[in-house]
Amino acid sequence: MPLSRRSAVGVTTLAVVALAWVLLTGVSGLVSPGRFPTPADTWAAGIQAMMRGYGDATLVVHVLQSLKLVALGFLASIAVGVPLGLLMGWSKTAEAVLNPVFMLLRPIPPLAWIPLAILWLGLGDGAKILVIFFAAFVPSVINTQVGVKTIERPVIEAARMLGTPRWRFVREVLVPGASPMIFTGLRLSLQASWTTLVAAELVGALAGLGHMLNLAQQDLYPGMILVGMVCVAIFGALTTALLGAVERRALAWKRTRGGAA
Amino acid sequence: MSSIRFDAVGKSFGGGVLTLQDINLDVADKEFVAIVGPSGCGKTTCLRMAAGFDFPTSGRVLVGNSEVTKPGPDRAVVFQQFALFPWKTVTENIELGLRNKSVARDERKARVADAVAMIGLGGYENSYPHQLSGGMQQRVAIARAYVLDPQVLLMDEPFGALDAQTRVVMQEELVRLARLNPRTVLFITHGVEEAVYLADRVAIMTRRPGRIKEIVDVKSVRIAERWDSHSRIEDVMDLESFVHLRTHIWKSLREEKAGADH
Amino acid sequence: MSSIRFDAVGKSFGGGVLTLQDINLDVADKEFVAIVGPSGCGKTTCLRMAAGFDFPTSGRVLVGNSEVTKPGPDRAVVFQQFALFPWKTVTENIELGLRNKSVARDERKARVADAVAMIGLGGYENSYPHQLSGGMQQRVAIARAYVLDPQVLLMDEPFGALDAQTRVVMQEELVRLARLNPRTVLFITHGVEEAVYLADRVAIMTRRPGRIKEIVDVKSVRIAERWDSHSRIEDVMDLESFVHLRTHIWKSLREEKAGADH
Amino acid sequence: ETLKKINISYQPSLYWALPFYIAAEKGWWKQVGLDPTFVTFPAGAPQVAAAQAGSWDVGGTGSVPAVLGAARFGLVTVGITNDESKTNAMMTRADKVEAIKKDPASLKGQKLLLTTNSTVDYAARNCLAKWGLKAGEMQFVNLGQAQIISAMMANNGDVVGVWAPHTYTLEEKAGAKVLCSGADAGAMVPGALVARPAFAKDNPEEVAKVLAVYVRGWSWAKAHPKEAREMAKRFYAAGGVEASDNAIDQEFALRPTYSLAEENRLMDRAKGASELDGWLSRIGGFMAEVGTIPASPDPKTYVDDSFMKKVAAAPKLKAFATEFDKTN
Amino acid sequence: MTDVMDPARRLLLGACGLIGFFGLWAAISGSGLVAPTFLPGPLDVARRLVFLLTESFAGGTLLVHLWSSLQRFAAGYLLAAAVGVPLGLLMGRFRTLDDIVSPLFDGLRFIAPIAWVPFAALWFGTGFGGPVLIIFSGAFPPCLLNAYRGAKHVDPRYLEAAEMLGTPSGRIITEVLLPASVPSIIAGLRIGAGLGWQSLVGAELIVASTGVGYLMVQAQSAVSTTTVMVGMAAIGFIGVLIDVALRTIEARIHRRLGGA
Ligand SMILES: Nc1ncnc2c1ncn2[C@@H]1O[C@H](COP(=O)(O)OP(=O)(O)OP(=O)(O)O)[C@@H](O)[C@H]1O
Ligand SMILES: Nc1ncnc2c1ncn2[C@@H]1O[C@H](COP(=O)(O)OP(=O)(O)OP(=O)(O)O)[C@@H](O)[C@H]1O
Ligand SMILES: [Mg+2]
Ligand SMILES: [Mg+2]
Repeated sequence: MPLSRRSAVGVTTLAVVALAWVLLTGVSGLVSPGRFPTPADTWAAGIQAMMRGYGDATLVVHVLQSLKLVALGFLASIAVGVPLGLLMGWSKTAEAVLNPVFMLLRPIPPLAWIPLAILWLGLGDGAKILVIFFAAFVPSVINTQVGVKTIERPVIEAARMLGTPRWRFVREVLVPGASPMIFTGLRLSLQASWTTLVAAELVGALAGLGHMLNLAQQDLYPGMILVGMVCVAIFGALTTALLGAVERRALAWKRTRGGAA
Repeated sequence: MSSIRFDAVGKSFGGGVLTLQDINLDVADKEFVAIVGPSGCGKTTCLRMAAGFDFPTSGRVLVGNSEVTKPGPDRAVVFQQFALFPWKTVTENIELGLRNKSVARDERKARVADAVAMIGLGGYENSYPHQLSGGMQQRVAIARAYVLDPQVLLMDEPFGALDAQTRVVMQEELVRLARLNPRTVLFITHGVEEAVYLADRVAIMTRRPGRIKEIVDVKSVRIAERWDSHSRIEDVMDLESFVHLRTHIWKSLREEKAGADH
Repeated sequence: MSSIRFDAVGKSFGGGVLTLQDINLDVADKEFVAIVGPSGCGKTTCLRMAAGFDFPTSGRVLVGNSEVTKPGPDRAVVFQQFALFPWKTVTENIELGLRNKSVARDERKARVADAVAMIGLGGYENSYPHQLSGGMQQRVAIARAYVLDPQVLLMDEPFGALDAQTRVVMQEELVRLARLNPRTVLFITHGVEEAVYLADRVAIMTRRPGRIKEIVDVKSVRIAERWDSHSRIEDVMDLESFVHLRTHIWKSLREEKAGADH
Repeated sequence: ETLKKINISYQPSLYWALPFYIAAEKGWWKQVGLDPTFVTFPAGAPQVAAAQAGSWDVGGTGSVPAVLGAARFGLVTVGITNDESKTNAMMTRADKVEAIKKDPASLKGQKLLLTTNSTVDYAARNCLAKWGLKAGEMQFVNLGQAQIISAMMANNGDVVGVWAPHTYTLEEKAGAKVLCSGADAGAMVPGALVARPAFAKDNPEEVAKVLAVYVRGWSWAKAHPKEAREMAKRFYAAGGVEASDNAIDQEFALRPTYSLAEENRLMDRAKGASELDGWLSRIGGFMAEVGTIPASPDPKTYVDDSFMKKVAAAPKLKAFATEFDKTN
Repeated sequence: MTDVMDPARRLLLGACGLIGFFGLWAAISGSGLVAPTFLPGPLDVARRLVFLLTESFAGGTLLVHLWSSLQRFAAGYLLAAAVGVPLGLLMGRFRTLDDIVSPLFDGLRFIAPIAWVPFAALWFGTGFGGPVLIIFSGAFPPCLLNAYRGAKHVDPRYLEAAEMLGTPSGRIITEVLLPASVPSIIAGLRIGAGLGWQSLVGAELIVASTGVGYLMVQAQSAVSTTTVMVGMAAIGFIGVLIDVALRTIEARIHRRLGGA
């Protein structure tokens, strides 16, 4: 049973890491609590966040707000990123025109977008989604673009030989042909959505995991930072698992070794 | 009008080495021409130029009087290496061309079902290419081209991966189609017998740089000797006139071999 | 000791449909066995199990008395679809196996050069696979396996993409190697004549689910009728004993066909 | 005599860091036998965290980070930089100031953009309390100071909480006015001179020397107002802040600083808790209330006046520190 | 796919794109719809750029800031590439390693690089390590993920061929997985470079005396939008150089292999 083996190893790994943490910070004190929170600190912070709340909201509220922002930012980024990547991957002209602008814009840190986001969309969710979008659409564009270029030439020739019209060609040849890499891009876009949350929630957030992390940073509250990080990690992993399920369906045609990546 | 015309075609893939030299070949409308020649002599390249995937370095390739500039469904291709869409099932692979031609759904389903039956892949309609054997994949590639019912059929060793029996079925099917509804066919094969059995004319190519050495007229012999009166392929192949032609081509190729660089 | 033994092997690819059923086949050390059978009957699957890429659902596959668990250079494979490394030149493709065996540089170069000459690709040493024709690619795949000089050679339609002339050259080369330095060979082909010419025994497989229908002993006839005394392949093929065997296998396959589902 | 190496940390372009700059310009560090390396941080939190990693020894910071550092890592407060209560302020558009002052209840339900859990949060809460409003009656929106300026300029926030020099930026570029400062609400916001506990324990002499240099800086500035203003301007520019003359003037006008004697008086515990203890414990209380720290640490445990006393006790050092003091 | 485009045409089209972009920018900022504090015109930014090249701001000229940022970036990015790509390929080859690393990686990579700032400060203080850690945490995931998935999606035929030839695992990685996943790896490196630059600002929240990120943070609080934009342009420019270099490598390999 490969799947259960995989999860067994995974659980073991996480358990070992947790154990190392307990041993290093809690029991042996090799790592001073000033440098990394102890399990007890973290537990207390977790309870506080859950019951009393931290940063004007309880953990559940933070999580829900962040999930909403991530979902919307992610969807916006793929709605723009994948088509743009297809265009740049397929048309050399489009690539030549768009790529310089794209390259110039994409290293701009999300923090730098904040003033413009505030100006355009105010302090509501819109501005936060915009900031997430700017960071998240880049991996989709690049991976899709490269994915299109790696489609084997004979397959493209076959489609042309069959007189496939443009949109059908995009839908039924370019997209599935590039889909292994598109999904790599989506994974990274999803990740970028989560990692940009902290920056996005600098835009006047009232709740959200990023907001919580920002406050915890400001408060130098390592236990709470760790709680926030763990929450982000868990929900990041969960949303990725969801994406993975979609991917497995979409790539059912593909023969890989050792299961889907 | 779907003739194919190679007009003093030369081709080199950069580096100055000539791959094809002065190819002159006319495939008349509804004519079936087979090309035989040593491996690497440029057969596939010729076919690709007729399909519109490659372009001559010198000379011109015309299909129906206009120069070939791009591929299109009027010229269906069976590729040497199949080139199936890995993400489409057997049905979807075969169906795509019909959808592109906006054939109505019901007719499409019927034609695809016919094609699947013809290639003997009933039961595999929903399999993906990687779940098929080599020969099965090749048959799907054939069906994908046949089902289009194109003016011009360009086939690159379409039966190469098939066992003798399946090959015969496919050959007979091809002959049947050709009789029923003649098409212009350019057909590449390594089987000299196959070429003689199927083609109206057989073009023999030389080793690199590929030239057309000789074109053997089969059709006149076929008509004169009434090969059509034999329904089974083996019977035809036993005819003296058949053996004669085959041996002639065989010898012609062998000389090619002898003059080669190894 | 490099015998191959299929011991009551069954195989299904999920879904319960049986692809191979109760395959029993022994290829003795240094024996050359050819498998023929209809397209899609499971020949490639058999070979892949001997190579260690697929595993039986029931029964066992043994090579040299131990069960096959993984691929290895003791069993060189010529794949039906070549599987050349697109990012390696002809030389690099052929060379990799030797580098894996830590053959010294000079010897390696010499052996690769020999192999390139044998497959008639002198001048293409630094070409990438995509710059070669289908037949040329197949020859590289053959050279890549030959050059390893393995105990067991597993070949899946290795000559399928070759023209008749080149094919004869390669066949003769294979026979020469087999005489010089006998190897255990499992050889899949669609050419019945090829099978009879090359093999010690020919296994005939049935349509799905693939079973071994009959195993024809060629070697005893070859020795009795002194086929070896003829140096040219055509001469052998004209011998009555050869034609007899060929026709027998042909018929056996044809029955297979008749009993098939289409 | 070799100079003693020491790492001094501060935040660039902040008023209270000026004495460090003056001292460097004037070459005073050498005079007390120190060879400082300056480590700067854009915010208090990473600054305090870096102390834990041993990146610096003595420095200045805000009172909230000082209390935070005390609560988390035992950071020692050894002196006061300045009084920031006038420059931690709620601001709004100039035309609204009067209306709001007349009817503070009109703020109910409105958004207040500020950096939460900071000195300005503390000041704002005191302002609201003074007006009889509960903190929960306004919606506190957490934004960095730079973001607040962006938002205000994009007309996305009416009432904001900022500290200097952002107060001047808003006055000059967005037409905003102070609505209520910490001073107005009786909330004292001191800045703190702090030291890494391990360093303070092992090197009390060096800490005292830094303090001497620091108070000398302010007294020099008071004695040379014009020169000091020019120096401040250069110091701000070096940190990337182009302060107007008006802003510089306001800095000097609004932010009281202390001489050696005043420092020692504010930290004097002769009659129980010192004045500084009182300020800090109120700030600590605020921080505990908003959840930054579990409980307010007792200032007695982290405010250590011995270093400042050491300066006063050592005649040479005292003379050095007070050379420019007018009276006394 | 379309034929190879000649470089002159490519440049021309690229210039068109840039002209269009700058034109749009100039039009928006010139129209007065947006206050110059938010969107100064390209010319203002250019002037400011020239100014910052010679005059010191926030402790140094633009080049000084750029240089210190580059050092941090290079260290963090190269480390990310040097660890991420091989690790990704190894995970693509060895199931067990994959099973061990994946659960950690799949959690950690969602944590924002700037969320590491407090820990980076606690562990490294103002040392070189903190910024490198943060840039690393930004650039590492795409390097690893793209290499890993590139390796996972290699056509199994090539793996089978290599195994049949007795290729040891190390060599399978260098001679099969690596070349077969070059496009994916390079895409990962390109994305990683972008994310690495983005993390720089977070990194320079700790070591605050120099760096383009620091310059931008300072400029932002001083409401000097032109300076912020000069910082963005500088980062963008270096980003472009890295991207061009990586894409050149990719195109060369692509052409050699006759890709589509
Ligand atoms: N990965 C797979 N998944 C599902 N079915 C498979 C898979 N591989 C092979 N099969 C099925 O197994 C059967 C035998 O395939 P195999 O490739 O062994 O045939 P073959 O005898 O080599 O045929 P050919 O002569 O056409 O190459 C086929 O029906 C095929 O559909
Ligand atoms: N893209 C290319 N770049 C360089 N050379 C090429 C390219 N394509 C084909 N060639 C060369 O052109 C020659 C003819 O190739 P082609 O595929 O047409 O041969 P063929 O006659 O079809 O051979 P086969 O029977 O083996 O399929 C070969 O020598 C090959 O090396
Ligand atoms: Mg060919
Ligand atoms: Mg097969």
